[in-house]
Amino acid sequence: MIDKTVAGIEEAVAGIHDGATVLMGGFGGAGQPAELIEGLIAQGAKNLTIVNNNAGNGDVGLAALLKARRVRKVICSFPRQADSYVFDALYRAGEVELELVPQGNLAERIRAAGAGIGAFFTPTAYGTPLAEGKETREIDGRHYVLEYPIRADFALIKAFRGDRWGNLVFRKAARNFGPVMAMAARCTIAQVDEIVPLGALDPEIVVTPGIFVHRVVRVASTRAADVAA
Amino acid sequence: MIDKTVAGIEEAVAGIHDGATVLMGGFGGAGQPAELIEGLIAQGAKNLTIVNNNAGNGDVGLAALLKARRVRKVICSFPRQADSYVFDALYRAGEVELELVPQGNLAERIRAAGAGIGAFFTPTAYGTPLAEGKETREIDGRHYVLEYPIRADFALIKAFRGDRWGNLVFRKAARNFGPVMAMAARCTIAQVDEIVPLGALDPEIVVTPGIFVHRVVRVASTRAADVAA
Amino acid sequence: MNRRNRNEIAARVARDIPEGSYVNLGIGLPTLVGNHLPPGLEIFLHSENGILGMGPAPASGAEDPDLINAGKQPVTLLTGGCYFHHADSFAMMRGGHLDICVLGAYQVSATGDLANWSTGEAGAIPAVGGAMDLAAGAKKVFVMMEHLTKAGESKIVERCTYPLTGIGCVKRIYTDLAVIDVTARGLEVIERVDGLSFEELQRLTGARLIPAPEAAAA
Amino acid sequence: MNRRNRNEIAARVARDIPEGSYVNLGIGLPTLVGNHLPPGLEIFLHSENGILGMGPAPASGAEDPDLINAGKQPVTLLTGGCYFHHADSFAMMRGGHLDICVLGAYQVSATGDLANWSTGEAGAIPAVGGAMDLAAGAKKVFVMMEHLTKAGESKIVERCTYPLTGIGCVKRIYTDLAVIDVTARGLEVIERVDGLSFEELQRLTGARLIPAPEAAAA
Repeated sequence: MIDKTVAGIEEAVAGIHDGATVLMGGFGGAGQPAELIEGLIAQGAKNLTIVNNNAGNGDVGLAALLKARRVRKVICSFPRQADSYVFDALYRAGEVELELVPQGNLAERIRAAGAGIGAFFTPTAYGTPLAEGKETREIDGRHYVLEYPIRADFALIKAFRGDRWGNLVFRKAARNFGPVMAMAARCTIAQVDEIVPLGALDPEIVVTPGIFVHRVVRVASTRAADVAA
Repeated sequence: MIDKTVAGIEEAVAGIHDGATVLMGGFGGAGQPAELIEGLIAQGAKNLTIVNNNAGNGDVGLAALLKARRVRKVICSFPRQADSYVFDALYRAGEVELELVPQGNLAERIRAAGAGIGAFFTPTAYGTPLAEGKETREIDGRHYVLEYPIRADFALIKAFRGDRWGNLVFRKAARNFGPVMAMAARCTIAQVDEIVPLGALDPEIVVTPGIFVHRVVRVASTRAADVAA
Repeated sequence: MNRRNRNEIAARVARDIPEGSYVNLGIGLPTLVGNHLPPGLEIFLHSENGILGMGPAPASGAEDPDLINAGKQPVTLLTGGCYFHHADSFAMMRGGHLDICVLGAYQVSATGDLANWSTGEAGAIPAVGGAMDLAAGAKKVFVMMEHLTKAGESKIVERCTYPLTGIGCVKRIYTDLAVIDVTARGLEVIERVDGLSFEELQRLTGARLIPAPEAAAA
Repeated sequence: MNRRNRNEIAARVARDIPEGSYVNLGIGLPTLVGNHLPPGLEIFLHSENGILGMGPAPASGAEDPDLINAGKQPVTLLTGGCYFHHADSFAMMRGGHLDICVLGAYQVSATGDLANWSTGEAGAIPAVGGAMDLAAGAKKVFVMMEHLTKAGESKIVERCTYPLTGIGCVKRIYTDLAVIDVTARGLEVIERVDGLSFEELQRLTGARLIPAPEAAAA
């Protein structure tokens, strides 16, 4: 019997090694695997490359990981926010590297890694500073920039429900980067609000098939009572 | 009020012009928009480029369209089948052009058109006759072939249920090419077993959002009683 | 003159959005446009974080942390709306499926170049989000901005001095003073606010303007 | 000698598929492998037309035209299986997510080149399906075939004469006579059927073989 569920956060984040590239789901708070990130902080891996849409908010989650000096490089689309002061200070001090990627290129580069695409020509950022030094090409009268996959060792994502085969469904706009990140990591770790018996997820509505998921851990939801809505 | 549903097949296939590129869903019989294809035959457009996984079976559907000499070119992965005699004869007589595309490249090239990708490097077919004359590149030690999008004027697909905004869900393995084809055509026409009121499709389970669909037509299912299963 | 305030600019943009359009409203000022869409019309709002058919802000107390817009504010979903993942969401944007996007800007050039993500200031931390994807992908890019900076400089310029978001992508500019189309002939003034002459508008604008054939005071 | 029949070859392949593997069985001969997977083990069968967790053929009368495998035969779905579209399905194949695929072949070369989609015959209508995607994408490509053609020629060759499906992709070859690994050292014979000597196997094979360190008669 195949059972990808693990008992707790510690087991879920075991083996994340120093120097690993880690995809981190979420857009703002929605879909952010907060407990897995806390687990990663406790686990101690350092010199990490983190791929996330943002670069941390306040003093929790990715910001706390940054504050603990575990992150060598951040790949993201939108680091600067009202409360991104932890990242801001480290960046200004030259203590963390930033690769700024337009959000659509970020999603597509992650998908490319998952789908076996070696590189692709994207219209986004052509003629802008974010395409500087990159290969460009005109195809059918449009200009494109060549972008490469973002492959990762681990993905930490948050889903709504999961089963022991790793099938996942998400909740509303918390889906965001989860499904593409799950495809792109050698080891995808999903925290879910609820683990359901095999077969409880309608085969028509599974968003992330279990083939993309390696560990599933239940984390009691901190959301309001509408969570099951 | 936006209502993409149309009353019948004739209205659904109206405007498909001579010389159009038409994506046709289906893998074998599953997901094949049989009634739309019949409608296209009756409608009369000719000199078409048809993109489908196969090249017709027996004397119906795509085979009938071929037999009526409406097809200039077929782009597909698997033309040769036990009962593909209509295509076989036309091909041998030099009366239809064939572009043979590995099935994964076919799906990915269609998706690329829908996603605005100008071209992509694929590992499939490297070193084979199907990559002859194509640009290749070694990236991170692997060999890739450059492939271009397949853009279309129309897509004819079959879904299970749809609503007036064009949201679609599919049924089992009849999903196959439908969702990617819907993304890649200027005008996507979906035949559905059932038109449901707006809101009847759970927002979490919509497979093809209405933005990709332009016309929806109900066709009474010819499947067995298990259709609602 | 009768300078338009932010809500009036938003209302003016909303008038140009036909029923059935698929529309992305950028974060910041463009979000206001949502408040001015005629309630009877079905217009499909897209949010880059995976929502189509986005509705207005929820009633206080009914916020759902899993249902936010690109600016991370709580929103709702209309009946008939749906959710999808980020790659699918950006496929909609980059694949040319959105009819209109409305973006803020630091500068727009005479040829429709857009600068809206970075002032290029030394030491500033850059952030781009989905702006470049929208600029590259939407069928029509509308810009909504104040005509002048706080320092009184024109944000419409012959050539952008700020880092670009996209080249030649802007179709129409809505400001507190005018509505201007970017055309092959140049910047055509479609509308001026009451009491503002073409000459005065030209004087306030850092690029050459031309009257549109149908130009008229609003 | 004790030549394996098709079902015995399939059973031998099945023995090499560990529990928890994600597996694609190519159309034709490889489909037989599904009948020999130990019923107690959870092995995930993938079908390129958008199924994971594919189950056996349905009872007669229970066929569903919307639930077919890549060979267009009716199948079932296991509890816990799911459906997805073609681009996602081929992302699984091409992105390296399948542990094993089992393919038939016309020829396999000494360096693991595979030819299984076309005999290159003049006037033949080519068809490739998903074979090249599997060859390029699966972590391990197993080939299952008769050792010799009907004309008695070896299908294992120094260099393929038929059009290639993929280069250097084959990991292990299962035939009616032997199990052979494609390694950096060459073609290592892992198993020979009872009563077949290494020398006799070499005589029947169109490429140089070497005994594997652990080689033994089955």
